[in-house]
This record gives sequence, structure tokens and C-alpha cells, in this order.
Amino acid sequence: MPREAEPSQNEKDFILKAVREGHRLDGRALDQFRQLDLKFGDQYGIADVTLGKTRILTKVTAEVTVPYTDRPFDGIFTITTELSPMASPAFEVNRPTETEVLLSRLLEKTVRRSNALDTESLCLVAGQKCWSIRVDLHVLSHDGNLIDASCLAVVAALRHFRKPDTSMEGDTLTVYTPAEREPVPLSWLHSPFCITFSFFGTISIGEDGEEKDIWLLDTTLLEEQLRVSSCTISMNKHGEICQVAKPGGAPVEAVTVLQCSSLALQKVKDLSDFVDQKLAEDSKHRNKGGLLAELSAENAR
Amino acid sequence: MFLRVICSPQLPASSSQIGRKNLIWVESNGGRYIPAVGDLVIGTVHHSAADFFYVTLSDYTSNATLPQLAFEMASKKNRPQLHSGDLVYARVSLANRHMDPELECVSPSTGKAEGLGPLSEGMLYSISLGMARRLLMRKSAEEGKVVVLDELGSAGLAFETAVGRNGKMWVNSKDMKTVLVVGRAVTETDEKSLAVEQQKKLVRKLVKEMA
Amino acid sequence: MTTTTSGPEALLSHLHSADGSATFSYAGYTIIGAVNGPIEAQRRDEIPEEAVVDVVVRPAAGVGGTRERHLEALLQSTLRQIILVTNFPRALIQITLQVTVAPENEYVNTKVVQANTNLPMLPALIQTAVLALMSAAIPLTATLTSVVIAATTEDGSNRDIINPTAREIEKSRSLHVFAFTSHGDLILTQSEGEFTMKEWEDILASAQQQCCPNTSGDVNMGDDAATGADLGTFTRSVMEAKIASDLYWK
Amino acid sequence: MPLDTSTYNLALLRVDGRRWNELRQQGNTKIQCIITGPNERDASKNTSSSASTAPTAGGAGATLAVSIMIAPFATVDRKRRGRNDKRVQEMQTTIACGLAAAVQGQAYGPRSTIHIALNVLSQDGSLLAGLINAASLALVDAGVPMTDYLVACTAGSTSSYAAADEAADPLLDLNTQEEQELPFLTLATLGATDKVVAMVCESRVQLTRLEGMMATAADGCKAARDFLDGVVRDKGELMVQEGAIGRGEVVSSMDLD
Amino acid sequence: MATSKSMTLSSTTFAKLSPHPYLLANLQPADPSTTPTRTNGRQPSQTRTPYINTSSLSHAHGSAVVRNGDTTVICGVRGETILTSAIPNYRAPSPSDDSSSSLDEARDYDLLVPNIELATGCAPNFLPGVPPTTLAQTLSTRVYSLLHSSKLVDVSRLRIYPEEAGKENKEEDDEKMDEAEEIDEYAVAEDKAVKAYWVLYIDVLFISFDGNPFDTAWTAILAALRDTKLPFAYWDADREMVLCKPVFTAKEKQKKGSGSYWILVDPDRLEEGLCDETVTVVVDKLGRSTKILGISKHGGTVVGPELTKKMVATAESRWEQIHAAIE
Repeated sequence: MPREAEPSQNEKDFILKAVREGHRLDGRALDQFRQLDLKFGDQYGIADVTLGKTRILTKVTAEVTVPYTDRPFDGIFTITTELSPMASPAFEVNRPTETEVLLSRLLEKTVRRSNALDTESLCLVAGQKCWSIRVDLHVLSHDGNLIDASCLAVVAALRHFRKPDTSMEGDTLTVYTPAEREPVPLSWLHSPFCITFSFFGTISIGEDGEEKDIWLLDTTLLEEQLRVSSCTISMNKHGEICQVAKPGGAPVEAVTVLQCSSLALQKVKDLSDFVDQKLAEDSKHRNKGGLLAELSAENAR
Repeated sequence: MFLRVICSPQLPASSSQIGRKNLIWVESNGGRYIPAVGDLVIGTVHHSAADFFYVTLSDYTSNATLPQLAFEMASKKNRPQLHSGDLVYARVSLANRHMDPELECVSPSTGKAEGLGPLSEGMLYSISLGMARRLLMRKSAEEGKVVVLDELGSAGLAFETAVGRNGKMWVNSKDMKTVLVVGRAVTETDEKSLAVEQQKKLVRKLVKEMA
Repeated sequence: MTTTTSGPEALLSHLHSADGSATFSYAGYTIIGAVNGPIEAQRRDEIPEEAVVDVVVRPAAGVGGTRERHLEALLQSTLRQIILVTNFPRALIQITLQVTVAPENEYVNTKVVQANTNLPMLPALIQTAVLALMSAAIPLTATLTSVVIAATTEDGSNRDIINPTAREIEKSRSLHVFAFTSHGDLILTQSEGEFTMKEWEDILASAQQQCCPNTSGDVNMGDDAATGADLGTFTRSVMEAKIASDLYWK
Repeated sequence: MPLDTSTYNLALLRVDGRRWNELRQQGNTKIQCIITGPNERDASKNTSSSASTAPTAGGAGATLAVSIMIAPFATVDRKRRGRNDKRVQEMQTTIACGLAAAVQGQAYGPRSTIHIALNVLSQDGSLLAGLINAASLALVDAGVPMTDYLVACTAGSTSSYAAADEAADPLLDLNTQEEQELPFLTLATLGATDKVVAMVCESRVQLTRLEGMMATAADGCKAARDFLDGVVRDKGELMVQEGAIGRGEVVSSMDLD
Repeated sequence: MATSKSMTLSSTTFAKLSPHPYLLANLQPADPSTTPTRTNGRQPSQTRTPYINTSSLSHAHGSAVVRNGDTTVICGVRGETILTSAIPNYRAPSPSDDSSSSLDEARDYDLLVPNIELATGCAPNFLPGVPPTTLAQTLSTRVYSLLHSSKLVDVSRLRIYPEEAGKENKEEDDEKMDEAEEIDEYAVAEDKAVKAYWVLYIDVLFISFDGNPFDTAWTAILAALRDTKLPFAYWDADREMVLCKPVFTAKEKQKKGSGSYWILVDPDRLEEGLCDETVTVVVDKLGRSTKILGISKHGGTVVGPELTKKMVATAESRWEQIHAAIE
């Protein structure tokens, strides 16, 4: 298995020293995100997110299939995250690393278990036919903070997606091709986002030697390699926590966790607005005289 | 570092091939460092064995070997103590497609270190191979068109740097902020491919921010 | 999506974590390629005398299946012909090709898992791989250009469509993919459907016209020729642009 | 408790690689934890096995390898979990990284590994908490030096996330049914401190609820710590009676505590 | 390379030590009088004669064993019914759909399911307990594609209509009975719509593997499909459908320096390992004129249009050979 890159001692010492004094290599503030960008594809359900040098691409697809026997009234909703060597030679094909497992679990809990997508609306014929919505997440470039970027990409792609329209006459179900009927959006309930805090130990403030935890937002890969522990908080803009995960690592004060969670709400509101705005822009330029209809007509000829 | 693209002389940048004879080297930023004898490199000590240090020049490639006696004044009794994670500034003494590269921190002719050896403290930055080449030019300002370092110097910042052809730059200074500024100046010049004037502007901006 | 009207587009060295990368979009396909290497190969699959070339093809939707393995096998055997593998013994050159956009058939609902070969995608994959390899400064003996052509019968008259749409492929009688080296040698052929030797040779001719007009005789073709771009020249100009931007400071 | 672990430690060194068992019970959640090692790490095994690992003392110390086995009969509806179920893997990682914060790994060489095998025999809520407590108790019993017990507990909130009544009072140590009904979180702290080592919340809950729930859980953790400590002391007493160790030492060690 | 000295060490040792020079040494013998022979004693263009035995399995609806040199393949075809209502993406063909409708039942509903397995130990390099090799996956993809692109099986014969429509019920065998009942339940009297389909599970198992797998596998599938009798009146439906397509594989290896190369027809495992370029041609001569159903070449630049032409010719001759074997 290829060796994961290990930062040199000099880098470790320097970055920790810098962070303690409130500096980051790229001159960002400790709680500042990198340049965030979101693009949608020509086809529905493709979202391309860039966060600094981290780049994530997600694609949503829908397929009619048979529901699980234990959930006859629910559709199927899966999120697949497979890290390829493209992100880093350390990721081997079909050999999930720990990074990958934690990432997919966080997305699972944040988006799926929090019922962001109404799975009952995917049921077509109870126990017989339902929609299977699948999100494929591709990490094109990995420079840290995969979780926050991925979550945003998944949510954006799902909200952008349209599934084929259907109709029931008697007991026969008809699924219309895009050429026949304009596809319809998913029934979306709320938009959760992840905010990951990375901890770098403590500094004593004041003469009474009181310890204070130091943390960073939107860490680069190098910073992530040096953090002592991390905590990911998922919320929607209504201040509903969907998930909190601090998977071990060095301890932090309970107070710090609370402070983080309230800051997370602020950041989530920003991200939420950002995605809404991007979606609005996209639909505007689409509805210039039913772009899709034209294209399909062209294909027919 | 040179990009090995095989291409026709009349179209230097194209890669349309016309026989192995007129194979020419086109230089570029891209690609992974491939050791060549005489290159100055910055490596990270991976581990040490009986008489060798094993040094990583770039990720996911096999380690280069650095004999523990290939240092100035090194002898069986007193040899440098390097630990995993330490940085060394070295010269490639042997590069061969069939063997792992070999390094030295002493000039075989003079027996002097000539600036090679362990690099303590400071910060290590990754830069493109092209930028490394430009910084290593004898007159990097005139030939390589990199003026940031000179500019920063004349702006009154005190710092020392070492550049490795394997796309690494080491910066050190008493003042941590200086290191940060130097690092940002060079990496931004590299990534945003800034022209001389823009570089000067960038330096002015950074120095102002610092104060 | 309207495809054949817009010419090929490429973006080089835009992924920072890979040694080389390229995004290539043409004929309705967009593929992102990344190359890592030469890096250390795993003990078990290293070759003493030459570099291991490893190709990974990843579909936009769903995880790779048998059809991707097949494409990988084709690409691998083709690419190791143009890479100077003997320059890097015991090393690994890893090529990852991520499909991001593939044309959708407006008349059929998408089916995620499909087992049949995906010939129409092959040219885009090849082009992307070559560009990514160049971006990674991997020494090559030649570049490749590739094209897909569908032979259809419309009201009796035969017609060859270059870069056919999903719809056209469905109606076609036979489908052909060709790849040529920059010396004009035929390096890869994949043909399926039903056709005669004569038809095959005609299609081969028009393919040559597409990929390397300078090497092939001036075969006169239908208006379809206009729709396709000269990919050889394209690859060249992309590379020129890249080098120029790398040496902006000179 | 430095001294009395050191006495365990002597015993440990003698019989390195032997197993120490500890049956720990929390409500109807029954978990068995088996510590093996520390013994030499073989890289091949670590990569192949489904265990999750975490290096202690910043890589300078021993590595902890945690593997969880949930018995098919552990739950009411007999569901078999694949060894590499992502949910289980996540718990393994959380436990491994959590314990790494408490274990004084540098007592052993960086090449050594301590294997922590957790077998879930019966499951009735607070699974992760149970697993963490079981593991850290077993580690103490195995004589692995730790700064303090890593203790965990769950806390829930009686009203569902939708309702906005602030008066909703938190619950401690939930069982399966409660877990399905109510939002809850699992909190793991280092001994009696308020230092959060691990925290997992998988349900939708108002941000305003968080503080209350965490406070409750923290109290639960303190209680758990005292309980664990009690168990260890009883064990110590027992060993004295059995004459496994000299009285003098132990008394002194207990005093020191 | 092939000095008398080195030849004195047993040829097998030589082969093991440096297989490639060994192959070349055989192909260009020291004295020009002796014709170049391959390590397996065959002429470069000489193929192995296939032996075919059909209906060898009792449970399958059709089966065949094909032996081509040391490559031995068993193919079993089993038909199972699937009700249209059980097909998630099923869509009743509407009259509006023109003849060249985009609906390809066989592909859309996966009515032909080929599966290829290289049994453990069929060749030294297949170890137990490992996921299907790239070779196996590639093979099944190629087979799947050819099955569909060649329209080998007439899909209309896989449709199952309700009682009235299907007047075939006369000569049902027992198996048909239960099928019939199964269908009755869902058979709606008036409409003649398709109620169910036959799904053909085509399993190919390599017992021993010594090169040229696709060729042999495909031959086996052909033989098995011809042999397939589904429990319905159209029991020999497949017969007239079957087109015989021998597949022909040539390998060539460019010798260092000189551009000389050899074309080895129907290569064995050693040869496949050592050669770079592969060409596979699929032809069908059943009609008056030869139809080509597939050309696949990759891995080198030696084979141009001319050589390809030559290979088609070779393929035709091989077609006769296998046609004879199947009849």
C-alpha cells in the first residue's frame, strides 16, 4: 500500500507555533473558510464544488426498482463515496480507508438519517415499485475538509436534481422519458450542512493560567495531518442539530463544544444562503424558453 | 527539471513525433520530480539504518539513501544524529533508473559541506518544479524573473532560504511572521504565475499587512 | 444535449494533488483524467524491466463494473504502447479517468448498471488519458487520436455518422471506434454490429480523415466531415498553450 | 492510580500476550471485553483485519486495535451485521481514538499493539457508552497505564426536536426504546473532568437542547467513573485476600489514590 | 540467444528461464530449411481442432462442452420466467413506437444473462477466494455485448403471452404446466399483451484454461444455445436463429530492432502472455455473403487494414471448422 505523505518535524513545529499565535500559512483567520464555489451541470443533479484546492463532484441518478421488503412504503436512497487514486495515491480502488468510512457515515447521518429527502415520496407501487435515488460522490482533488465540502455538494446536487415524471392508469405505471414530460424535482424537507472544527491543543490565557482550546475551521490537508482531534457538527439553518461527531482524539472542554455549535449555526446559515442563491441563478438561466425541450427536439431529428 | 516530451524541433511545444532521433526536451512546470545527478534537493528523513539515512524526496516514491558518513567532518565516531522527520539539504550523487537515488551532504572534491546538511527549524513549502528551477538559477531575478525574494530583502526582512529541485523551499527567520510572508510571496507568485511587476505589488501588499 | 456542433475543449494541470491532470470535453462527453507517477509500485505487481501502467475508469454514476474493467483493459494495453515504460523500471504510472458527463438519451430512461461495452466513450477516454499523461510530463513515443463512427441506413441509403448521439447509435447498423498514433498507425479498432469488409474499409478511411488528415489521403466525405474536428491538431495546440503558460516568465 | 497499576504491570510483563476478561453490565446491555497484548505489531494483520487502530502518544507509543463483534442474538430482531459494517467501523474508530487519549502508550514501544476485542452479547441502548466503559475498565484490569478512566454515558431529551418547549427535561442512560423515540447523544469524558474526549449525536435536536443534554451526560459519566473505580478497588481487595499481592503495597497504593 | 549451448539445457528449462527468447527461437529456427514452429509444435497459423459435445448437463435447458486444445469450457443455459409486473422498469410497448423503437427488450430487461467463471486451478494463475479476475469480467462484457449486438436470439421468442395468445399449450411438458399456471394467475383474458418473459441464464465455466478464452467461450455458448429447448411449443426456436461465429484471435510480437513479427492463430496461454497485440474477428457465413459482426484489435500498431483483411479471411476458414464441429 502506498505511503501516506507525512509532514516533516519542521512543518509540524512551525504550523503549531503559528496557529497558537493566530496565524495560518495562507493568511486566513482561524475561523475563515477558503474560497467556495459551486457549479451545476447541463444535466440535472450534477454539482461541482470547489473549496480552496479541494474539489468535489456529485451526480444524482434515479432508477425504478423494487423496494426493500422491510420498508414497502419507502423508496431507496443511497449515497456512495468512493475515494479514487485521483485524490491521492493512498486511496486504492475498492479498499475503503478510514477517511472514506467516516466520510460516508457522516453524510449518511447528516443527509439520510435526518430525513432531508422524503423517502416515502419515492414509493410508486407499495411493495412493488419505487424510485431508487443514488448520489455518487467523487473527490477530484483532496486538500482537506472533505466532509464540509462533500456535504454541501450532496445537498446541492439533490436539490438541483429532477426525476422522470410518472403516472398510474389502473395498475400500470408509466415512467415518462425526459422527451415526453419535463422531469420533476424531489420532495426536499430541509438542507443540513456540516461544519468541522479541528483542534490544536490549548493555550493558557490570563495570569491564572486558564486553559483555552485552539481550533480551526476549513483546514487544509496539511493542517488536518497535524490536528489533535476534530468535531463535526451538522445543522440546518433552523438551528436543528442533525448530527454531532467527535470521534475520540485529544479532549476539549465541554464549553468549547457548545461555543463551536453556536458558531456552526452562523456558518450553516451562510452556506445555506449560498446554495439557495446558486440554485436560483441556475434555474433562471435554464428557463430561457425551456432550454431542455429545445435540445430534446434537436435530438429527435 | 525538464519535461520529457518527444516532439518535432520545428514545433517545439507540440508533441507530434517524428522518429526517436530528433527527440528533444521541453521544459515545463508539471510532473513529478525524477532525480538527476547533481540536483540539489530537500529531503525528509524517513528512518535510519546502520550506515544510512533513508530520505523521502517526494511522496509515494522509494526513499533515497544518504550515507551517514557523507557529511562534512563525519567519522565513525562522530556522525550527525538525524531522526525521522528531520529535513536535510543534499545533492543527488547517484541517479539510475534501476536503483534508488543516493544523496550526499558534502562535496566529494573539497570535503566541505558547502551549505548542505540538516535544516533545523523554519518552514518547508512545496512549489512547482518550474519555480524551483527558476529560484535555483544563478541570477534568478534576471534569468528566472523571480524578484519576490530580493524585494522582500530590500523591504528589510531578514530570512534565509534553501531551494530543492524536487519542488521544495525551506524558509527560516527569527521572526515567524517573516517566514509566513516569504512563503506566501513565493507560493502565490508560483500559483498565480505573476509577472515581475505583479510580484513587486504583492510584496508591497504583504509587507504592509505585516506591519 | 447537442454535441457534435461544439468543438473539443481541454483544460490541463488543474488538479493540484495529482502529478498531471486534464479535463477533456467533446461530443457530449466530459472526462477528468489524473496521472500519478512514476511512483513506487506495490511489491506484488512491480515489473523488473518496465513501469506498471495502471488504468482506472470510473463512471459518473454507480461504481465501476465489468464494462469499466473491459475499457480499462483496452486502454491499458493501448497506452503502455506509447509510454516509454522502460524508462521507469519497477515504477507505477497510475491513470485515473473519471467520467463526469456522458450524453443522455432523451428517449430512454437511464439505467445505472449496464453490462454491455461502452464503445462510444472510448475516444474521449483515450484523448483524456493522453492529455493527462502529457500534463504529468510522462515521456511518450507518440500521441493518440480516436473517433467513433456509426453506420446507419436511412431510407435505403447508407450514411456514416461521426460522433453519433445516443439516439443515432441505437438506430445504427454497426458502430466503430478507431484510434491512431500521431504517425498515423492504426493502434486500436473496436467494431460491433453487422457490416462487410468493404463498409469497414470506407469507415476506416473517414476515421483517418478525422484523426490524422495530414497522413491519410484526401478522402472526400459527406458534410459530416465538417462536424468533426481535427483532433491531432487539437492535441498539438493544447500542448503548445500549456507549455507557453508554463514558460510565461520567459 | 500509578502504584497499583504498576503492580499489575509486573504481572502483565510476566505473562505477556495472555488474555484478561472483564464482563461488564450496563442495564440489559451486556458487553464482554478482552484485552490482548501488548504484543508486536505485524503490519499485514492490521491492514487485513477489520479492526480500527489508533496510535497513542502521537505515534510514539503503542497502537490500540479495537474490534467489535455484535452477536446475532444481541438484539430482539435477529439481524446479522457484516464484519465491515460502516456503523460498527465508525464505533471502533471512535473507541480506539478515544482510548488513545487516555492510555499512556509510551510505556510500550511504538511497534507494539494492544488488541481490544469487544463482544456485544446483549444490546439494550447506550451501546457505544457501554463499549467505551467496558473497554476502559478492561484496560485498567489488564494493567495498561492510563491517565484516568475513559467513561461514557448517554443523555436524551424528553420532547422531540419539533416541539419548542424549553422545559423539556433530559434523561440519563437511555435504553433501546427510548433511543428510538427520543433525540439523544453519547458523551465520553476523561474521568471526572468536563473534558469531552468523544461525543456522538445521531438524532435531530434543537441546538438549545444541547447544553442540557451534555450536562446530564457529564454527570452520568462521573457516576460511571465512580462505579468503575469501585469495581477496580473491589478487585484489588479480592487480590489481597487471595494473597496475589502483598498487603503493604496495596494499602499504600490505596492511600495514594 | 538460441546458441547450441543454451539449447542443450532442456527446452522446458529454457522456456522457464526466458520464455520470450524461447518463443522467438522457435519461431526463427537456426537453419532456414526447417519451417518456423511454435513452442506448442503448431504452425503460426495452425489452430487447435475444437471438440464439441452438447446436452451434457441434465438440469440445464441447454448445454455444451467445448474442448479446444487444453482450453475446456462448459456452458449451461437455463431459462426462467419473469413476469412483466416484476420487472421494475417494464414499459408496455405502445403502438406509437415505430419499428426502430428505442426499446430493446433483451437489453432493457436483462433477458440474456451471461456469466463467465474461470474455475480455481484451471490455470496456475487463478487462486481460490479472490474476486473475479479482470479477464473474467472483460470476457463477460464482451460476450454480453456480442450476444446483443449480433441479435443472436430472437427476443420475440422469449415473450410469453396469456393462454389465448399462446396456442402452443398443446405439447407442454410437465415443467410447462407449472409455468402455465403461474402465468394464468396474471393472464388477463382480453388483451394480448406480453405477460412474462423467458430470461436465459448463460453460465460459462472454464475447466481448464490454455489461451484463447473468448473464442472457446463463445463457441460453447453457440453450441449450448442451439441445444436449448425451452419448455414451450417453440422448443427449437433458437435453431434457425443461431448464426455460427467462430472467433479468431491473432497475437503478434514485435521483435526488438527489426520490424519482423509473427502472427499466431489461436494462441495458448504462454503465447498470450508474451504477445502484445490482439486481434479478434467475428464473422458469420451463414448468409450468402460473409457478414462481419465484430472486429476488436488493441495493444499494438503492426496490424493495419491489410493484415486485418487477411485475418478476416483466416476467420472465415476457422468458421468452417467450427461449423462442422457444431453440426
